[in-house]
Amino acid sequence: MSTPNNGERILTFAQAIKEALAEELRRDPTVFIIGEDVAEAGTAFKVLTGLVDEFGPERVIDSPISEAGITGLGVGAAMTGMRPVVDIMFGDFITLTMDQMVNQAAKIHYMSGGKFKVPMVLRTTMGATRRSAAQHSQSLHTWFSHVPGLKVAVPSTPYDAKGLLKAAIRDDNPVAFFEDKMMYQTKGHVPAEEYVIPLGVADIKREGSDISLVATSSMVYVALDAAVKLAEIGISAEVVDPRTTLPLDGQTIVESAKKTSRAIVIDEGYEQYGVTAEIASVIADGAFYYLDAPVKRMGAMNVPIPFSPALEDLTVPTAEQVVNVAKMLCGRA
Amino acid sequence: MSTPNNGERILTFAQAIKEALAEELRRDPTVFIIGEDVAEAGTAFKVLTGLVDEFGPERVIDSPISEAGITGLGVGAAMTGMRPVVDIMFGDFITLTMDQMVNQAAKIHYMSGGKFKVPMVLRTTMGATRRSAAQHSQSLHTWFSHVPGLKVAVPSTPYDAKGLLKAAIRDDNPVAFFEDKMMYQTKGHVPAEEYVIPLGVADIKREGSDISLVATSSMVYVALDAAVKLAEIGISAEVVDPRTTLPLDGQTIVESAKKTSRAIVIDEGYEQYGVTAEIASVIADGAFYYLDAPVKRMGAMNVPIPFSPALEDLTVPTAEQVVNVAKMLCGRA
Amino acid sequence: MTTKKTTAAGDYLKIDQEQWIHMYQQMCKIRTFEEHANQLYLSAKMPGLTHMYSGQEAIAVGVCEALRVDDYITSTHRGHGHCLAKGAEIEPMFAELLGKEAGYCRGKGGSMHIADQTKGNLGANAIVGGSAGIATGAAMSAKMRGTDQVAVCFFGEGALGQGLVYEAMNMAQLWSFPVIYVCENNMYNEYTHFSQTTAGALLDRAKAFGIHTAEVNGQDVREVYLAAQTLVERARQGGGPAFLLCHTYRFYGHHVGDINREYYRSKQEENEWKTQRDPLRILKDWLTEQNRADDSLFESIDKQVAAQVEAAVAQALTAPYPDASEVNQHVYAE
Amino acid sequence: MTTKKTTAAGDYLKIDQEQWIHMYQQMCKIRTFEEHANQLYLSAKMPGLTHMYSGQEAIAVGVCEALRVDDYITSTHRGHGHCLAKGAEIEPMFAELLGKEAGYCRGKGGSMHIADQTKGNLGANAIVGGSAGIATGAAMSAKMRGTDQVAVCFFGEGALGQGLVYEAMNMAQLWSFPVIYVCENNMYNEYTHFSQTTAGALLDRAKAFGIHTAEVNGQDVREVYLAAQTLVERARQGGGPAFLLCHTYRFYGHHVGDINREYYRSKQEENEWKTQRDPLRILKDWLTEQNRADDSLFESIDKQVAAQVEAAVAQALTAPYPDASEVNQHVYAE
Ligand SMILES: Cc1ncc(C[n+]2csc(CCOP(=O)(O)OP(=O)(O)O)c2C)c(N)n1
Ligand SMILES: Cc1ncc(C[n+]2csc(CCOP(=O)(O)OP(=O)(O)O)c2C)c(N)n1
Ligand SMILES: [Mg+2]
Ligand SMILES: [Mg+2]
Repeated sequence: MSTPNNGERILTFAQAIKEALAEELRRDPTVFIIGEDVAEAGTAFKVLTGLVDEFGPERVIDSPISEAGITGLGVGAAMTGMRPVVDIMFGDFITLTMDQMVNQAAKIHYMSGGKFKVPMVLRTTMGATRRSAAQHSQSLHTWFSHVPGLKVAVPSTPYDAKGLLKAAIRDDNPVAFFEDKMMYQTKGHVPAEEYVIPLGVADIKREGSDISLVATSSMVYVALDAAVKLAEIGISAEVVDPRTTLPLDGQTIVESAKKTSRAIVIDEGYEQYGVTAEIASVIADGAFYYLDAPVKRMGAMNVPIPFSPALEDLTVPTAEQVVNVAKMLCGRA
Repeated sequence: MSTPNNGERILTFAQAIKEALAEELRRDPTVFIIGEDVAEAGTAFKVLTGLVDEFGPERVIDSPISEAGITGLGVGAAMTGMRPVVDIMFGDFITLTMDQMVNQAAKIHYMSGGKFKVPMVLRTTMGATRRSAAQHSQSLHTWFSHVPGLKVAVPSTPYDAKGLLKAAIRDDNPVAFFEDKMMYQTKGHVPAEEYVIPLGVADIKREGSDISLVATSSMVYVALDAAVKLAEIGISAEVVDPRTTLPLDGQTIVESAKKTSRAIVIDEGYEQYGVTAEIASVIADGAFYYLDAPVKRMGAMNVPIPFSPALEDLTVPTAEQVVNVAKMLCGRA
Repeated sequence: MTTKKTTAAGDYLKIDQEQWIHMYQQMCKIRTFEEHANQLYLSAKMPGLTHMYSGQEAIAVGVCEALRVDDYITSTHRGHGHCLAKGAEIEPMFAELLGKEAGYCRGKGGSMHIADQTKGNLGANAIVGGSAGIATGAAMSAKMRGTDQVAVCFFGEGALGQGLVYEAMNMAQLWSFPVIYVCENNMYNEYTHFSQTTAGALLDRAKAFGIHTAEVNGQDVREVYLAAQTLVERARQGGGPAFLLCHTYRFYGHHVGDINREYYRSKQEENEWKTQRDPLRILKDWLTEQNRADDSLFESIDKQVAAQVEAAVAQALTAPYPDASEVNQHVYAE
Repeated sequence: MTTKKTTAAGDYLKIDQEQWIHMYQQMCKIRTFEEHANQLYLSAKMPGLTHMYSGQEAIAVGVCEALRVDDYITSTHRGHGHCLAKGAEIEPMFAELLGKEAGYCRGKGGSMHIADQTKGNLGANAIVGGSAGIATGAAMSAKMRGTDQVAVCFFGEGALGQGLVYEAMNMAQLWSFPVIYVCENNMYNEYTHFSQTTAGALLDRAKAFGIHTAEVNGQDVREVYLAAQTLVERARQGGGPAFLLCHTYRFYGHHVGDINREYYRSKQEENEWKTQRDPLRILKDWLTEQNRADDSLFESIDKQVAAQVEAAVAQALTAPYPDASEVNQHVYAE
């Protein structure tokens, strides 16, 4: 785990995000933020509170409720010398940005034979269990991960969030950046010194030898929880965090699976045709001759996310479920 | 293969689609078609030519260039007693329909606790090699396949196209129906008698014993071609056509893989996070103890689709490539 | 083109006394409902957040009073008022807000997706502007099926930022669908004043498509009702779509958790609206002035409604959650 | 608000003679380019289909003549005219149409994605209306970077069906971006007359946002140029966005494969436009009338352009395709 916990400097996930943005806004005058209620209100999740005071409303721009429009503006601005960060409040609203992100942003560099670049970031959220129902709870990062020309980050810790967001802003390609809104208060060490984490490099969040738990975003905590419980019964679980789904660090993931010979992939997107499918099939292929058991997938249940707490909590993978599947794979159930 | 080839009645894929629509328009007064240039022009691909003459411009409706809008109208009409068929000219334009399809159509039945239904069909196209470049060549069916509440059909033959489209129109759920535009002139037997093919039932297009080629839409022909070539060198390939990716007939697919102990999944969507990932991981899990080799995936190359013929043809799986991979899996390369 | 100027006070007198009282009752029901919803949030008994309709009651009530039970409405994230005004029962609404099986949507939708099929409410919608296509499609369907139903699309001024609204209005006018777009301009898109997000004049957004428009004081249920009646009858008789702009204000936060609001609007502004332009008070004062009702009548209505709402809350609180087995039911219609 | 009425013939005389001749040359280049593109299609030498700009030349040329080389344009599926008018070379354009490495986009974009970074052409776009955000964003960028560049968004009247256009116009006006929306109303969305898809008056679509509008005869490059100049200067000086409606006609099919067109428009209509409202002829006649040019000058331009285009086609035809290794290059910028 690359986030040493020596008590040095603890930030929340939200603070880490804001710090990354502030540093990049300071460093590079072409960076700006546009989105609904990002300025005075500091976003619906209060992640950006205060940024407008330092950088002014010309660089932290409150927009109309026009997700397609602001994404399109971002593409045009990015093509002509700016580095926009487009804020899409809920990940569910990327539905409205698909044409601008996929048919425009993702393809312009290629279609122009390399002449134009689109250095923009689309920041948005993911994650359920906030009692926000079917249109405000989805984790739709799989869609963007399907699309050549885009990059997709799904950070799990404040440390990773900051380093990856800075990398995303400096990247010359369109990057979609997904933040689990249930993690904004999650705390972790973030060094005071500047750092950047390259996109496309997985991180081993916990070493282990019996089974690989490959988990993204908040599911990393579910996996870490499960690993603790598994350790209690003598199963040593390795937790691998891809950090970006595109590019995917298949090598690190496959190496882990080869070492442990068993794997579970955990992601909060819908399970069917989701991120777990890609990663599981990469492992099943790459580690075929090393696997002692089938790779198992745990995504969100394939249902629209229900409002009722009695139902919603059933749709997201839990540490207990991971433990049970891991025990089964290890012949302990 | 459920399409006997006894020379009875041969239709093109396009004719089969039109016949399905005509029959359902005749049978059910609540069915209507809406889309750009669907009436007099009979669509950009001339698939619907003549329908407006029989059913009139009130039921075959030329719309403004408003993909989001007509999909939204479809949802509202479907909730209130109609069965709209929304025509989206190029599959690339589903980017514009994502919010209405995913946040509205797919979720309304569930969100309303089962009170409302959305019996609509979104017909659109897929498939490259038409020299139409990056925004008119994509196969984006994976996105809809990810979404609970939707159904997704990817027919390969005129017979299947007709039977599945009739089922889709009669289905009480939103169904996305993808037609490979390069297959419109493909011919096949279509019986004169009425029939319907249930959504969610795979079809074995060719029986075999050494390897399973699981292929969708036009890739079924690539697989069948490959199977012929493989037979020549003594490898017996089974070709399995899921026909719908959602619901996916995992059982038939896994049974085939168990029988042959090897599998290749072929689909024209981008390979990364695509349909091949889901199907490959379903096989790798379900047939784990039967597989003699890793499941291989062949999707479209992970690049925006290039215009130049010299490049475009490189991006789509070919029979030769399938043969090579099959030989390798069978220890013959 | 504004109804404001053409509606003489005399027109109000033609309306049945019963009807005004009914409208008062409905507004009172919404106000009381929302106060209890807020209490449920504050006492941590309600899951999630909810958007109170308080202050805007005259719009939902005035418009729905002009509708038949088989007419359609689509609603928004701020949808309790529309739902109640279209005739929903209080108890299954609270049950829905609490995620209970007895809710209108079996607890699966919650506040932002509340729908009532029996009364033509096609549902609240948590996508701003997301129901413009649905309402227009319902109107299309009514026309195609040859009924004379009308569809009403309620939305906030913030929804004018969404392209879908324009795509839908174009088709509605092109094909003369019986749909009324009711824009509730409460002046805020969440925490941003609409003047910072909206160029030009609001009515021009509809006139751009040749759509018939009207504008009313959304705090005066009399104005809203008369304007709505005219537009609804026009649509019912084949006159096509209309756009009704209602000026209004939400008395409380964007949602129940939006408590410190001074960074985006002043207490003074809030107080002015609450004290000078309360839709309940406006109707009450007028009815009193006209000697059509007195305090005792209103008091008894208030009491009755309060009792009704309290009973409903109590019932909803004790009602059971849906069974775990429900989680994957209703993904698909059979 | 229409420029039509305020532009006196006298204004034309203030324009340098050279400039009119240059505009004729540019229009001639486009016309000739398109004829060759069509021939390449008919002789099966061009992959795919292409959309000819013939008949609309005065718009691209009149507008781009009012722009600086560092100003931006975004274009459409019908984009050759815009590309040439903004200053592109003929040869790399044909090479692009043929999918050759020497093309502006190394053959990867093709006709519908042709772009020319050196001249500020941000690219054709195969999504109708898809460039409205891009052009507006480029204008935003110019304003943020403190340059006085202007962005022009070319689109057909069909793009008014796309919600994105309205979202972009709202923000352009709200923040006073230097962007000109040039609507080329050639009266057809593919095979459907625009009156069947477009409710209300076209200019009202922009007025809805308070955007300044102008309307011209798109067949008369003089009108287009003067109107464009005014709007561009206005935008350059911080006056904000504008919408320029140009009435025009495409002389041929929607694309080169659209040959039998009588089911959607009459031969008579086509002939009328081609013979009475040919932008090249209109300029030619006027210059001749004014004794500013004679037939021999036009003949020599025509010949020169023809030779230039023919040579470019010949070169493009023999140019090599990109190497197979290019297929996965440029997916990501390094
Ligand atoms: C497409 C979309 N974008 C953003 C949001 C987040 N959001 C919820 S309500 C709201 C403000 C809506 O303002 P308005 O339409 O005026 O309605 P009001 O809340 O004032 O009733 C926003 C931005 C959303 N739900 N949907
Ligand atoms: C979003 C989208 N929908 C549909 C199409 C298919 N299409 C290509 S051109 C065209 C008509 C465009 O009409 P208009 O905007 O008037 O431009 P014109 O062709 O007349 O120049 C259509 C529908 C498309 N390319 N993009
Ligand atoms: Mg509002
Ligand atoms: Mg046109």
